[in-house]
Amino acid sequence: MQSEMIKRAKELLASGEVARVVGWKAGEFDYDITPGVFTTAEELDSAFLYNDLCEANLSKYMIAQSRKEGKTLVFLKPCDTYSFSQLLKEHRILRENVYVIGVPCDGKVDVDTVKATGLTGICSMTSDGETVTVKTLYGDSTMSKADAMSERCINCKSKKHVVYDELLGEEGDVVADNHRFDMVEKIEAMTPDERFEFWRNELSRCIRCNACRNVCPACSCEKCVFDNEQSGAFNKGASDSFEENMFHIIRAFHVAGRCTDCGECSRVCPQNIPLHLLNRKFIKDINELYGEYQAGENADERAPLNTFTTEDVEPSIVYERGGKQ
Amino acid sequence: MQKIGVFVCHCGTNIAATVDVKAVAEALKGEPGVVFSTDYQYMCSEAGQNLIKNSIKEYGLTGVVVCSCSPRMHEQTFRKAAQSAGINPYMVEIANIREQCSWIHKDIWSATEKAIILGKAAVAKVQLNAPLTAGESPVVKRALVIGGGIAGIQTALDIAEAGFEVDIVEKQPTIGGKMTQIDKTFPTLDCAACILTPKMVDCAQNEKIKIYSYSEVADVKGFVGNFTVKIKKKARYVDEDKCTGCGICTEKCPVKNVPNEFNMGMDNRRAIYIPFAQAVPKVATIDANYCNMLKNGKCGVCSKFCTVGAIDYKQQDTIVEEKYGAIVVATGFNPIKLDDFDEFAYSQSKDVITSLEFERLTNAAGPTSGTLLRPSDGKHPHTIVFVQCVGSRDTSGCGKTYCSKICCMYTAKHAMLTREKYPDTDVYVFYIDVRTPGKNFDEFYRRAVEEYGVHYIKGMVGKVVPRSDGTLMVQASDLLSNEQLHINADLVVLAAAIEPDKSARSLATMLTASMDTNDFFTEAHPKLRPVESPTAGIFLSGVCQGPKDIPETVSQASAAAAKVIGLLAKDKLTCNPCVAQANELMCNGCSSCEKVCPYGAITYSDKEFRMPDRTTAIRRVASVNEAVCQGCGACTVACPSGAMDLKGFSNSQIMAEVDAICK
Amino acid sequence: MQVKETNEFKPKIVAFCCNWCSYAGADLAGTNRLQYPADVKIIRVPCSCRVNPMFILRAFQRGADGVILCGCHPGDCHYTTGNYYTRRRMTLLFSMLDYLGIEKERTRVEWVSAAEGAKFAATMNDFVATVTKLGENKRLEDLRCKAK
Amino acid sequence: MQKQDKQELILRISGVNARKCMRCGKCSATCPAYDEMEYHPHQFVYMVESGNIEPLLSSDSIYKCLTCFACVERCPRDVQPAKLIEAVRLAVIREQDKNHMKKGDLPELLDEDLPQQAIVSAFRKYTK
Repeated sequence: MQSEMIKRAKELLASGEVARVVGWKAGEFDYDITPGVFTTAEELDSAFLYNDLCEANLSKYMIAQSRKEGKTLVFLKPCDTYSFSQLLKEHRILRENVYVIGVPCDGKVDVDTVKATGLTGICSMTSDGETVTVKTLYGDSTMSKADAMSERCINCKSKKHVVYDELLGEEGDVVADNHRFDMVEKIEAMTPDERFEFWRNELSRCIRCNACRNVCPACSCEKCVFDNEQSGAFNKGASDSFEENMFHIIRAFHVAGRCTDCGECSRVCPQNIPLHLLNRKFIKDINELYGEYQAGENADERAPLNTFTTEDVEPSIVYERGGKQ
Repeated sequence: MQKIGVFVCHCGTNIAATVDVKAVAEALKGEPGVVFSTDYQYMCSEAGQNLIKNSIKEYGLTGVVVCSCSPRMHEQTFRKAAQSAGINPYMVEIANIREQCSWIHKDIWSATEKAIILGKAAVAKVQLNAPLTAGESPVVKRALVIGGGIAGIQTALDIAEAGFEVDIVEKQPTIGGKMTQIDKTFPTLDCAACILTPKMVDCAQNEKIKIYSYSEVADVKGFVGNFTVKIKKKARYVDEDKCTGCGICTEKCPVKNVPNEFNMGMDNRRAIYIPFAQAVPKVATIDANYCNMLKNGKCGVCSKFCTVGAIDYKQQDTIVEEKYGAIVVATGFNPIKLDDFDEFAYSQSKDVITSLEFERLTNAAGPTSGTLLRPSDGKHPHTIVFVQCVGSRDTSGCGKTYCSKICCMYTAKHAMLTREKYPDTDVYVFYIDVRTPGKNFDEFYRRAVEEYGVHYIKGMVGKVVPRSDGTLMVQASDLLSNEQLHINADLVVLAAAIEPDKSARSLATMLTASMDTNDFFTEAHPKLRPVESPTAGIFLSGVCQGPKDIPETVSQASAAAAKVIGLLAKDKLTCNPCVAQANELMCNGCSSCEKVCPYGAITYSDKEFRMPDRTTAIRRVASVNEAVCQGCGACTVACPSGAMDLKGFSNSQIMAEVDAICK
Repeated sequence: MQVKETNEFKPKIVAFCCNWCSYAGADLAGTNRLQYPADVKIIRVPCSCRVNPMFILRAFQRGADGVILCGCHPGDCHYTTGNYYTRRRMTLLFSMLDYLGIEKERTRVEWVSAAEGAKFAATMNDFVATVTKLGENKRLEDLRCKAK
Repeated sequence: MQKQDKQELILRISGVNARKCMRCGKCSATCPAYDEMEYHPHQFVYMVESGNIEPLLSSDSIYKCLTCFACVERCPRDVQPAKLIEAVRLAVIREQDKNHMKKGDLPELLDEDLPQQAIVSAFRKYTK
């Protein structure tokens, strides 16, 4: 797949159809793959990568890249196309300046998941699609790819591209029977005290590095309310539990109905806070209360918070349902 | 930093009795920005306003906080006072320490503490207030009257008299409303048709008035001075312009068994019909539920006989869109359904009738040509029992909690007229109270008792039982003689409560006008603004606002007309300056705000911006049409970046209030 | 002024009321002299849809023990649709607060028309009682803002 | 017991707010036992409201009420006169500190012509 992608990218660059290519390249460690911009065939040959470790969602970069001179080629995995489509809906990306090539994805390997199995001193990781080989300071070990994938890929919601100019590889389908809300349900079933304990334990680790915000395709505001001294929510670093809660509640609320559940927030969090569980709670509530809605799936459908029906449930429903007391 | 003056009102003892006003004034002196703080007996009085004006000048105040009654009462008063003293009227904030403090708390200590906090919140808000200038919007010089009863007719005539165009929308085929069904009017006993029909004709002939009969309001958009209304003209299958009202079609129509609603279903009409002889417009209407031609394509008799070719079986409902500056609601009433009152045997016996049915039985144009006959056997009734308060003043859930107001008088009228025309009848009226406030009303009622010998009995009827001999056994209590009565009556007349027309509820939603729990429209102020809805540009006429008799309805109709004329006489209206405003530097152009705006006030354009790195970028940004925005603030919450804010109720102002309250 | 010493817990309640229905309803409660605790302080907003979740969190941060939002009945909004958005936004927000283990009873939305003075007073009495029972807001507090 | 206490007791037992009465007399108009009674349903309500309880306690009227609840059903103000009468009856019984009917009295009262409902109703009425 990687060579096929490089070939198409070169052709498009050579024909002048696109001025640059957005894809993936190796980061500081070879398992730490990072987004990259390529403008020449040589750069593509030497650095462009596409393998089971290319986790990053490239759609958000198109906000800035689509405003540059000439067209930009971007490679998007199925779940990235949802983010891309949502950004198009919000007029954030200039569609005419982007050439989208959809690439297949059957789940990505995640270093944090591998680390969680107890491996330390990881030097490199490779995957052949079935087995993942991990080289560590203390020797090599192998595991099946499924064991090395993060939760978001195991519970993949769709292998179908919702937007593209051309497709490489085979098109997949929406995965209807994924179990992405299992953990949310588990938390919902807790008592309020347990839930409070759970989230305090998670959110108290937040160091406000803003990685979640920076990576999130829905968090693309020109100026974030937390950076705006006039907004009343201005806050650079949480100085107590309230501000830790505040940042994540407001962030989740601002992306509610817009979040495509790409899971990048949790992936980049250096403190391994399961931030996607906040977004998924909103998605689950929206699905249950206002009908199934997948952000980014449909360009014409109104975002659930920007519409209503006269028969909507009353907020008091919150008192009536919920977990143990 | 603002220089703020605080003015604490005693409102006589309304505030001062439970709030230590001096302590409030004293406590607020210490708040940031406050340079002057005082209390006074009546801030809204001329002397009080002068105190504010003089203090503004003397201390160079830039902001004013008045701790007084609700801003709904006197915000305008104090804004005007501030303006006349040279500061922007929107630099005034009210702390509501009467309705929301002194009147609801008994304990002086906690009321005073709360008043201080409310004052602090207002001070904190004023700190962040900015002068606002109101825009202007043009006024469409045309009014819409919804409902063509006596209320709508009078309002329309008065507006037209002043030279403005006015349209009447009436859902029935003719204007006239309930008054057309009434025989005589109390207390003068002049004939209703004689005084109403000339007004109906006036409407038809007045070139300023356009009547949309057999039509309904389908949609209302816009705001005061500039409403856009869609009117649905229901298909009547008759060309209104061609029809001469000759009536040949109604004579020839073979469908003869349609219950005649004009006579309360006590006789029949044809499938094509003109409701009554003096209908306006005098145009036939085909009842699609009964017409054979429309139901199964077999007939066409009316079309054959119509000499002018007015019948059009293919006619469709049409939507007309019109612009109006003001809308008057005159949707009127109906008697309630009596299904929940089995004890009076209304559904069991034809001889138990409502008062409106009685009107038709005594009317010369009614089913009996004005001779009072029992509906069951057409015989002359010798004993008639009138029952008052049927479903009125009823808190049990079967009826209405309010007094329907008109029943005492029309029952006295019915009783009196019966005794006059048929002196051989015994007439009983069962009453709980006889309510006759009104000019010559009590005299009228006393005449019924003293001159006409109507038996007024204090007490209620418990049950009415139809008997095999065709009479009705009325069991009632006489509370004054303390006995239970059993009367054999030939006819029982129930004074059913009246309720707002069913169409009013959906109309209120379209107009965003508020209603009370009984579905009567609420007025902007129960005493001082009785003919206006709280929604600007919507006016109320007649029973849609509360039970009324004809003289009251006509007075209110004219009052509503005067208010409309006052509005239409203006060329421009001052807009509310508390509107949304987009900060282009922060706007993402995502369209969330546009999607939630109920007025379509937000538009987008591409603009060039200088970026921090000295490059320029073109960005899509929102802008708000200030004349269209009504200031609800839905957009401010839809906007994730906080680029959208509301002037006068900004994020920072509201948060400053929150902070002051929670401190 | 003499400060009265009490040991009983007095909750701080912020009530956001829409200008057209609920604020008028609160005024009507006043006109009818219907009592409710002085712990309730009303902030007037043009429409319930003006209330940003940030305001609610801010209130809790600054020491509120309960926040209640009152608007026109759905269908009766002065701005036609505002309260429908409020209904969705607040349903989701309250659900999220509950998900985080924060007492859901501290937040409430109630529809109060301009004619429902009695309902306004009854609602406030009930809400104050509920929050008083819950006690001080501990789960969404900012210790720096606590005056002690 | 003081006059006022009696009034309060009756209002409390019955759960009735006698002040809601608007004196329409529909209760009396609908009462099937009206002619048997010395004090009629509307008078009951008024007498309880005005605290004039003594005559009620000693009147036979309270045993004439059939507890048919017609007055409750018909009352436009939801005053529930039958409940008041029931409460007065109870007050009498409590004062006498004895029941008018015991379980053992029942068998001999059983009669084929008598509807069972009447016995149940009577038992309910006279055992409280």
